[in-house]
Amino acid sequence: MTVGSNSDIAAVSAVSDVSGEKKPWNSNEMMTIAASRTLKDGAICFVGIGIPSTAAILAKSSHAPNLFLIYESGTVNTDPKRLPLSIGDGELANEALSVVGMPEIFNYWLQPGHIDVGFLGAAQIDRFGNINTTFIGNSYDDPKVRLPGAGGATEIAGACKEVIIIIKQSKRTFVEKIDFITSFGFGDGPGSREKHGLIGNGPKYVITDQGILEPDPVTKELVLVSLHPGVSVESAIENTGWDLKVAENILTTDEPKDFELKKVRELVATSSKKSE
Amino acid sequence: MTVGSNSDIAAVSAVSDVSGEKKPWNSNEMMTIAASRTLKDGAICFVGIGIPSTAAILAKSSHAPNLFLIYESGTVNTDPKRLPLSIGDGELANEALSVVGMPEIFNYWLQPGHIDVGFLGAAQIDRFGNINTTFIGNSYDDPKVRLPGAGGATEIAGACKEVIIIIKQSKRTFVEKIDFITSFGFGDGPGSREKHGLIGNGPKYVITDQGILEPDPVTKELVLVSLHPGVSVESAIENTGWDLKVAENILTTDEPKDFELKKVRELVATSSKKSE
Amino acid sequence: MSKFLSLSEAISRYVHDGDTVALEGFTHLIPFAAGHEIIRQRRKNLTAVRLTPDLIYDQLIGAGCVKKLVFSWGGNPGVGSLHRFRDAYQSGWPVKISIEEHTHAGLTNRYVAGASGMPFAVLRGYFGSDLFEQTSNVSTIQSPFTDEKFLAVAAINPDVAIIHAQQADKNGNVMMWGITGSSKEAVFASKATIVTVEEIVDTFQPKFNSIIIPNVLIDAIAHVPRGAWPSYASGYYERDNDAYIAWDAVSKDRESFEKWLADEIYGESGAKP
Amino acid sequence: MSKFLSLSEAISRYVHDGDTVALEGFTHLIPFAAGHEIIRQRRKNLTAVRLTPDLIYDQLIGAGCVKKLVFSWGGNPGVGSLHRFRDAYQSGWPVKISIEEHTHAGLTNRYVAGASGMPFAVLRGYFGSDLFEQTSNVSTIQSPFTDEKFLAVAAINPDVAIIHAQQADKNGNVMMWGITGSSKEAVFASKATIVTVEEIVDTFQPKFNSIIIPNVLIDAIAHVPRGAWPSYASGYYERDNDAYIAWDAVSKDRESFEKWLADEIYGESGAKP
Repeated sequence: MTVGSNSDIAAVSAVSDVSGEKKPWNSNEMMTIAASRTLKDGAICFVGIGIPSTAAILAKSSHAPNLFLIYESGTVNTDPKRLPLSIGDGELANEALSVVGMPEIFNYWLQPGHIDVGFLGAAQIDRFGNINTTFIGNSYDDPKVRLPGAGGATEIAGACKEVIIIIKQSKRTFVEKIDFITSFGFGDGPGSREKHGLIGNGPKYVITDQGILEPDPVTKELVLVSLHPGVSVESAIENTGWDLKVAENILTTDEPKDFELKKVRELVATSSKKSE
Repeated sequence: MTVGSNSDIAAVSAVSDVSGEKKPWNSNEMMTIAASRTLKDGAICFVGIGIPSTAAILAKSSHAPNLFLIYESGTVNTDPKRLPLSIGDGELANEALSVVGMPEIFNYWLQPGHIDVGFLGAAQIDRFGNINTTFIGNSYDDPKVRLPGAGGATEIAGACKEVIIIIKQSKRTFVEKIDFITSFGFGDGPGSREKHGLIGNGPKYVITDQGILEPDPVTKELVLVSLHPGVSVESAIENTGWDLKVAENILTTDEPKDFELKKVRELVATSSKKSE
Repeated sequence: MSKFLSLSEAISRYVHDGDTVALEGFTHLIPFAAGHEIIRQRRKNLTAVRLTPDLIYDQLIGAGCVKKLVFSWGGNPGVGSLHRFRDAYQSGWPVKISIEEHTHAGLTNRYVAGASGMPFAVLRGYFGSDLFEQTSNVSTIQSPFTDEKFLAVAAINPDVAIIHAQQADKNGNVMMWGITGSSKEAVFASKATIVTVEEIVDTFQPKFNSIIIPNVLIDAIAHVPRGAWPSYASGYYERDNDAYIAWDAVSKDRESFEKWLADEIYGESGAKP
Repeated sequence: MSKFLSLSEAISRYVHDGDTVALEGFTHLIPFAAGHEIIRQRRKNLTAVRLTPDLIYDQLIGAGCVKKLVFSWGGNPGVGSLHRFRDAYQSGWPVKISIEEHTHAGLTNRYVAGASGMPFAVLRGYFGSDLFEQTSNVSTIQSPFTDEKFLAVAAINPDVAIIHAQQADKNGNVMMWGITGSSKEAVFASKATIVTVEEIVDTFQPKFNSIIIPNVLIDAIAHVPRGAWPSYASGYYERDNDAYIAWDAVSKDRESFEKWLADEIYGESGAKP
C-alpha cells in the first residue's frame, strides 16, 4: 500500500511515544518531519494518503515550494491545502494543474521513470527493503491477516528514481523474512533489481519512529544512519528482527522545528475535525 | 489513403463525364450520392476528406440524421456544416461531441471493432478488393509514382465491420495485380482475412463512376451489381483490367434525386469558394 | 445506444447472475446506488472487478452477490479493513469468494487491453513481487526488439460496466470531470454499460479535466441524484467521510451488517443519506 | 523544466545535427515557425518523424535538413503531392533521403510505446499489408493467453519533440485544445520538448477537449503568435488554405522553391503571412 492508504490518518492522532520519555512531539510527527526534509524542491513526487501527504504539504509550505505532487488517482501537480482523506479526495482534483486517467498516470508518468520520489508504507520490511502489504501468515490462500494489497506500490517500488519507505519499527514489522514480497527493494542484495529489470534505484531512505535507515551502497543492506532525538541505538536494535547494521558515525536527526510541528499539527487537526 | 486525403476536392469540380453522354450530373456527384445511400442511420462511420465527407453530410441531412461520424484526427460524433478541407479541419472539431487523441481513435474506437463503416479510396484495386495507396511501379525503393501511403487505411480495412471503397474505374485503377497491397480486402479469396486475423468483414461495396460492385458471398471476387444511369456493361468491362464478373440481374442505380444533387453541389461549391 | 431507464430497470436488464461486472470510479463518483440496486435484485455469482473494492464491494460481498473478486487494493480508505470481504474470503460467510489480485498498474492495463480489443497489454510491472506467482491472467512476454522480458496482463472485458457521472445530455451522452480513474477504459472494455448521473442537462459546459462518453458506448442511463453517496461528485456534493468511518462498525459483525441490509437496502428507506 | 526562450535560442539549444526530431500536430497546431527556424539554423541529417509530413516536412526536406523520414501519410492535404519530398526521395535533391513508413495506428503506437517507457507496443495492424515487409521497427508477437499473433512496433523516443499550442501560463505549463493528434504522446516520448505558443496567460480557462502539458515535461517555450500558420490554431486563426494550394506551385520545381527559401526563410521577411 501507499503509506496510509488504509488507516494512517487515524493512527496519526492515536500514536503514543515510543521512548516513554516526555517529548514535545510524537513519533508520527517526527517521521512526517524527517520525511518532509528529504524532499528536494522541484522533485516530482508520487504521494499517498497520511504521512506522505502531510510530509509533502509541509515541504511545499517550507523549503520545497515547487515540489510536484502526483497521486495515483490522476491528479497532476496538485497543491492540497488540507490533508486529503482519500487518494482521490476532491481537494486533490480541485488544486491540481490537471487530472488525467489512471492509464496515463501508470503508463506515461510512473512506468518510464518520470517520478523522482515515491513514498511507500508497509506492514513488514526486510533488511533489503523488500516490503509486504499483502498478508501476514504462512499462506496466501489462508492468511492470518489479509492486508489491502499492492495498489500502486509494486510499480512505485520498481520505477521511481528513489523510494522512501515510512514504517514503525518493531520486531513485528522489521523481520528477517517477510511473508510476501509485495514490492521489491533490493531483493537479496546487489544486482537483484537489475535482474528483474527494475528501472528505479530502489529504497533511498527508510524512515521509522526510531530513526532513518539507508541502504549500504555496496551490500544494499539497510543501515541505521540517524537516530531521532531521544532514541537509543539499543532501542533501534531491540525493535529490529534482524542483526541491524549501524553506521559508524551515526547522526541524530534534527529536532522538529517549531514551524514544522505547527504545520503538521494544523494539518492533522483539520483532517481529524473533518472526520468528526 | 482515406479517400480524398489527397486531391479529391480539386477533382470534384474538375471531373468530366465518363460516358460522353449529356447528363445533368457528373460522375463524382453520382459516386457521392451512391455512397451516401449506403449509409444506415445510426451507423458509426469512419470518414475521410472529399467524397466520403460529402456523402456522409448528405446522408445526415437526409435519411440518416443520427449517423455517427468519426475522423482519424480525433473528432467523435461530429456534424460538419461545410466540407472539411483537411482531415483535421477546425469545423470537425467545433461541431464534434468530443475530440480525443489519436491513440484513443485507433486503439479504443477502430481496433476493437466499434466502427460500422469505413471509407477508403485507392489508386489501384484488384478483383478481391485489395487496394494500393503506396506507390505505382515495380519497386518500393524506386517507385514510378510515390503515393501518400497508408494513413489510417490499413487498419480501417482490417477492423471496420464494413468497408466502402470509392474509386474511378479504368484499366489503370482496376488491375489484375496491384503493385502494393496497402490495405487488405479479401486477399486471394475466401479465408484470407481470417488467416491474417482481421476482425472486420472487408469490402462491402466498391463504388465507381461506372456502378457498384459487391464481393461474391462465396468466392469474395468483386461482382458488378449495379450500373449508374447511362453506363453500359460494356463500358464497365472495358474499364476493368481483369475479366469482370457481372451479376445476372444487374440493377441500375437510382438517378440522383434533386435534393441529393442540390446538397452535394452546395457543399462542393462552398468548399471551392473557401479555397479560392 | 443509450436509453434513459429507471435504475431498477437498468440493473434488471443488464446485470445477470454470473456476470462479470465492473463498478468503477476511483474514490470519486463511485456508483453506490447502482450497487445497492444489485443487492436489492439479489444478483448472485458475480465476478466483481474493481481497482479498489472499498465499501461498495464490501456491501455486495456481504450481501452474497459475489463469487470472485478481481481487485488491486482492498480497504476502507482512511479507515481500515473491509470486514465483509475478509469474512467472506477467510470464513466463507455468507458465501466463499475467491480472489484474483493485481496491482493498480496491472488491473488498469487489463482494462486498457479490453478497451483496445487486444487479448493482452504489456507493462513493466510485478517483477520481483510474489504477486506474479499468485495471480492468474498475468504472464511474461519477450520484447521482439530488445533482450528484455515484460509483464503481459490478459484483457478484461466485463459483461457490464457501471459508472456514476455528473451529467447526461438529452441525447444520452455523458460528461464527467475531476478524477475519472479507469472509468473510460472500463466502459470501452465492457459489453454493456450503465451510467447513473446526477443531472440531465440540455448542453454540456466546458470543464477542466472532463471526458465525454458518447451515447453509442452506453446502454442505459439512470437519473440518480446523489447516486455516488457516500463518495462524492465534484460540483455536486462532498465525500461523506462519517459514513466511511461508520461503515467500520456496521460491517464489523454479521448481525449489524444484516441489520444494515434490512434497514437500508431491502427496507423501505433505501440507502439514502 | 520549461524556460521561456526566443524561438531561435530554443532551436539552437535543443535541436542538433543528426537528431531525431518530431514536429507533431495533426492538421491543427502544426509548428511551422519552429520548422522554419530549423531551416534557418541549417540543421542537417535529421531523422524527421511525423504522422503527416505535409508542407512543413516538405520544406525541411527541400532545404536539406533531413536524411530520414519516418511517417505514415505523406501528402499536401486537399491539394496533392509533396514535390520536395518526392524530389529528395526519388532524385536525391538536395540530398538523398531514406524513408521508414508506417500506418497512422502503427506510428501512433510507436509514440505510445515511447511515452510508456516500453521498447514496444502491440496492436492489430499491418497484417495482410505489404507494408509489413518493407518497414523496419515492426515485428510480430505471440499473445501469451490466446493462439493469436499481433503486430509489435518499436518505441520511438525522439531527441526532441516540437509542438505548437494555444497557451502557456507564467509557470510554463501549456494548454492546448481542439485536435491534438499524437502530440501528448510525442512529448512524453521525447528526451526534450520545445513548445511554441500563441499566447501567455495568467491562468487557464476551461475549454472542451483541452489537455495540459505540465512544465516538468517541457524544456523551452517560445512565444510565437501565428506560429502554426498556415495551419490553424483553434480560437486564434483559421487555416490559410490558399497557402496550402499555393505551395503546390512553389514546391513544384527547384528554382521556385529556392526562391521561396531565400525570400521567406533566409531573407529578411521570414515566413510570416
